[in-house]
Amino acid sequence: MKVSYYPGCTLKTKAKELDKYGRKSAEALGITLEEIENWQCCGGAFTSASDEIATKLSSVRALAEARDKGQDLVTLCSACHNVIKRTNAAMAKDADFAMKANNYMKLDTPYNGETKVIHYLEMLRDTVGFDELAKKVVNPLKGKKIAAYYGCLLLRPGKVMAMDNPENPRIIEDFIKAIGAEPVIYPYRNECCGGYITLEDKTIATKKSNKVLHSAKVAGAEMVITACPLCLYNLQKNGTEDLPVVYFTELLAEALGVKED
Amino acid sequence: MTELQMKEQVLRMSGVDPLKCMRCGKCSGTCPSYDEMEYHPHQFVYMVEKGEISKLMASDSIYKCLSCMACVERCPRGVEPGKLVEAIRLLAVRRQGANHLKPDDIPAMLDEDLPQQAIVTAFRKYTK
Amino acid sequence: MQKIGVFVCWCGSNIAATVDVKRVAEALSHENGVVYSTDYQYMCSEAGQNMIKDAIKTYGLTGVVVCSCSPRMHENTFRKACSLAGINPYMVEIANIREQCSWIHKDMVQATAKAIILGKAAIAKVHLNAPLTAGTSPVKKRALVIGGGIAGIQTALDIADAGFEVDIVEKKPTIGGKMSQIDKTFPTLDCAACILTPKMVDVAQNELINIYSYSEVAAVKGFVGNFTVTIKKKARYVKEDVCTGCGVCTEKCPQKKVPNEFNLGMDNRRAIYIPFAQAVPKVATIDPDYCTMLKTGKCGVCSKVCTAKAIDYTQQDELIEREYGAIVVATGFNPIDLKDYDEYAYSQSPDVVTSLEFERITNAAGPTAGKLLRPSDGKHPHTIVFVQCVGSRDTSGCGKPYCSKICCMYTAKHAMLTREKYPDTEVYVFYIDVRTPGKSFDEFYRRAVEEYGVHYIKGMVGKVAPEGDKLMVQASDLIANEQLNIAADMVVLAAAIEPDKSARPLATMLTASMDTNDFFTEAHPKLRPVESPTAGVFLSGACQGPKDIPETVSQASAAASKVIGLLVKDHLTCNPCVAESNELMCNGCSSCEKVCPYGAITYIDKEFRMPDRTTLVRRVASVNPAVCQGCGACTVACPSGAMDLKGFSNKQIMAEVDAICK
Amino acid sequence: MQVNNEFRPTIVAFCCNWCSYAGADLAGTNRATYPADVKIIRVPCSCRVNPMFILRAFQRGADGVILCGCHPGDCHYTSGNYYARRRMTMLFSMLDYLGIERERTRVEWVSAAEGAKFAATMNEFVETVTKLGENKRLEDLRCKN
Repeated sequence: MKVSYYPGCTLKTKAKELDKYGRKSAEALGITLEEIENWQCCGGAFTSASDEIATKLSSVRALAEARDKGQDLVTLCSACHNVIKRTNAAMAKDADFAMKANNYMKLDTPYNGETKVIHYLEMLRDTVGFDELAKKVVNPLKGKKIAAYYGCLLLRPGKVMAMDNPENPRIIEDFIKAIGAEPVIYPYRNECCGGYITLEDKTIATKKSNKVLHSAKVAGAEMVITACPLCLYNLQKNGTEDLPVVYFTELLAEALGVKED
Repeated sequence: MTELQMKEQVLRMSGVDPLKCMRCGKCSGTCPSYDEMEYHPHQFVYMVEKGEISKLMASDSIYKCLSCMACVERCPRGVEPGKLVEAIRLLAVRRQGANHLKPDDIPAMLDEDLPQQAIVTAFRKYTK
Repeated sequence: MQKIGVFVCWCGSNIAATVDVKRVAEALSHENGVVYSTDYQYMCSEAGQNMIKDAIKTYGLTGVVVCSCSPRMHENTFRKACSLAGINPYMVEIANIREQCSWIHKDMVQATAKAIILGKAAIAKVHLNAPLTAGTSPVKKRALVIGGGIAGIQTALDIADAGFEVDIVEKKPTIGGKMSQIDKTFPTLDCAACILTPKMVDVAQNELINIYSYSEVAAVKGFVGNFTVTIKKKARYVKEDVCTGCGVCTEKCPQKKVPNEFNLGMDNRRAIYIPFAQAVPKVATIDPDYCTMLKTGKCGVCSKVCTAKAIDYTQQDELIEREYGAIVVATGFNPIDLKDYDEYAYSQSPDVVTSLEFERITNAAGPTAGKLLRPSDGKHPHTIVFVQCVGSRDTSGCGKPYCSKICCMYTAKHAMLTREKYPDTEVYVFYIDVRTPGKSFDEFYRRAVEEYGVHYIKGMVGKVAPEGDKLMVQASDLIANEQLNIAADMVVLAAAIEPDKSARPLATMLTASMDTNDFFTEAHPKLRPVESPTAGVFLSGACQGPKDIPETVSQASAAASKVIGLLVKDHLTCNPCVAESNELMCNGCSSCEKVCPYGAITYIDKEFRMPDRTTLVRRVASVNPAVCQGCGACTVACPSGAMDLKGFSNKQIMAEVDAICK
Repeated sequence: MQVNNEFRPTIVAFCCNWCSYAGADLAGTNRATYPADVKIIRVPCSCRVNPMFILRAFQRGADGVILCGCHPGDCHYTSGNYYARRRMTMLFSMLDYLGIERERTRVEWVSAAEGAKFAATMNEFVETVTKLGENKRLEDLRCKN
């Protein structure tokens, strides 16, 4: 099975592991990630203002390419996922925005939100299935207590992202179970780590990160996993709690036995 | 622009209707950046309704919002205060020379692990 | 040729402000057959009605057109006035120039033009109206009450008091409803059980009241005065008439791990159970989902210990058919599921409870025997945070757009009782508004603040984070303009209330209408608040909208009085606008019979005299006017055009179409 | 000055007494506006509407006809709206065959609680029919005065 894949800028540089292990695992699961040709950076943040058109065109281009290939578009980075899924929803539902964007793009076939955007985790849940995934695990991470960190980008706004219950998600917890480990539920798993403000004010970023890490630690976590490079950076660099943070794909690759070549 | 024109602009850009607010304060109850802000999410809604846009534009609060959308997600009336903050911030940085982040300042902020995401996001949020 | 009078109402300024009533009256005076046309400020007033009556006499009118508000409002008023003046009430037509004209249009020219057309259509129809006489149908003198909570109990008692038979259908094994789970009642703080259980006993002892517990309504047929209802009596595997309610079986049953729904799952019961000590009927019930005997065929302990020999594992569901003259819906409410509100950590911590759960925790018969203890560790909580409006007044799609009405008061009650019994406990209540519009309600709430020192904070909780044995509550205090962080031991959520899930299918069976929130709609929001628009169906309690106990009881009694008013009648006047078959045109094809939802059409063999003086027996349709409800489905199905509907005949509707399209 | 000779359509709305007529009343009570081109005919149930009525309306110069009834499952007479739905499906396909634009006819379910929906539906329907212009194909010119 082939899907279109949008890695995003960070996965090509500072978050190579997120990308590398994601690709390896997908292959092991029988899915080929076909990188969108000449993709451009999504900009990292979706601007909700209705008169912001140009900043969303790179996402539209990627979406249209996937549509032309007749494939779903898979993303891995939480930020890219948020931007592309929300842009897609705007193209489908906001006729005015879609018209303006199409006027800029001059595509052969105008794009109106036809592509299905899915996060890698959704692909694991809906395409592969967590039960199937569990069967393919060769190194179950037995006894490891892992805290899922959703952050704010993966789930909100809930009506657009529609990935899981935004207040009581379970997709990463189910993933953790599938790779043989034990999920730790803690209240701050869907609260913001303050990553966006790291350039503006490090002290806020530190405060917010520590709140998340502390919450996970009190709940008994030995490790935090995330899909967001900025969360990972912020929790590790600005957070002062001693708790490792890794990409979920790294654990996936480990469990599937494809981590080392 | 007059205050009224700015209010209309903000409402148009954000698509928010502040009249839907029932003043429950859940946005400010849930805001992770509350203590950093001079004006809090519920005040944004009320002040936009009253047309006090320039006060909000001048405040540092618009840069303290984490854009985490907690207030948008949890508002029982679907008011979406976060979108107001964003619209007002855009209004502020779109003025000539009002970029909140200057490219020249970037090198000093970098460290070896800082993901690109942080920089592009900051540019998108703080500059025009 | 009809002699028609036209009466244009101003409705004060409601119509006159947007419709030029003088011009309408003038324009319609030129219509064919109109002999009198006038306008007046309030046609529905006594003076207005007299004007119509006088005109009927003076001008010898045979038909009347009133251009006024919706016929749903005053059609009956004007029909009555006309019949008093000596013309058949069905010679009156209403042109709706208020709800469907003056109130929706702003331009006077357009609104006036439309009003004239609507008037012309009504005149065209009246030309073809014929005098109609209503038939009668008998009334079955028994009432059905669906739901055995305080609403159903009160309605049943009142109806029985007037000497009529009443059946109560309750889906749970006992009557009592939500009130039986409540500890104290506001604003008097008397104990709910002390005032409810005597009423339950009254119901049990009243010879006119028959309780079908553990039963559901399966089907409803018929119409006002003549309903036939199928009741499904679910198998409880215990012979109701034999069981003495001694309770030995409920102590000996080895299956101990069944969540006890009466205590909202906070403790366990056995597979055979009596929900609570004062249950009515006091009869055990076996839960087939948990009973080992029913599931595997091995056990039979309850049967062995039952000295009355009441256990019957072979019992089957039973269908009972009963006839009723009136039906009262009293299906009540439930708190909403809080799955979309997990920012309050309801699924994450047992110490975050709903108000109804808190009620059980403070109830002497509850899981903690009335001691205020935390579900997680059984310790006494020292800080409790109450959150109001959880899911109420919520238009985001997760909750309910309406105010649940009872939460402000029960939260004040909980807060007050907590402070009274445990003065060492700090109590915070987060509110959006405190709504206390009831007798002695505001005084009650103020007492909680002024005498008991409950901290009322204007603001909302944004996040509850369980941390260790504390619940970290992050909230806004809008008056201090601060964000608060409170380390609480318990959080109580005032969950919105919603109609019971059984209400929607029941409404379909009863053809009673519901609003978008699944509350039953009343026939008129102000003037007929306890009747459903479907004749013979009445509403009692929270199935019609959120209500507290005093309001529920008043509505229950009001519904009962309406039922009594119906049941004392021996006969009811039927709707005369029923289908009618022209026997000469009918070819006996049965098309109409097949579409009739009421079975009002039968076929008879009838003798016809032919032109050549021979006779011919033909099969023709015959409508039973007492059963026909006048929907008109048959009139369209009829291929020969024999079937028509009185009051809405083909010709009449065509005439209206013509008048509008001209 | 507004020129007064712009095309205004004639629209007939058949509304069942129990849901849609009450919904139209509620639209009035809530002052939800819609164009005066819409004229309502009250029928006991949507199933009372004979396809002949609709043809008659077109013949007499109506530009659009809309039939409103209770939501499926909520019919006051249990099943009348289902009959209406089937009959109209048949009629509409015949109108289609005759070359009458599909948008000139519509079936809508409006409950007694949906005043806003009633007004919105009428606004939208009037706009659609106005765009289509006058109904010339079925109009019987002999019926014109």
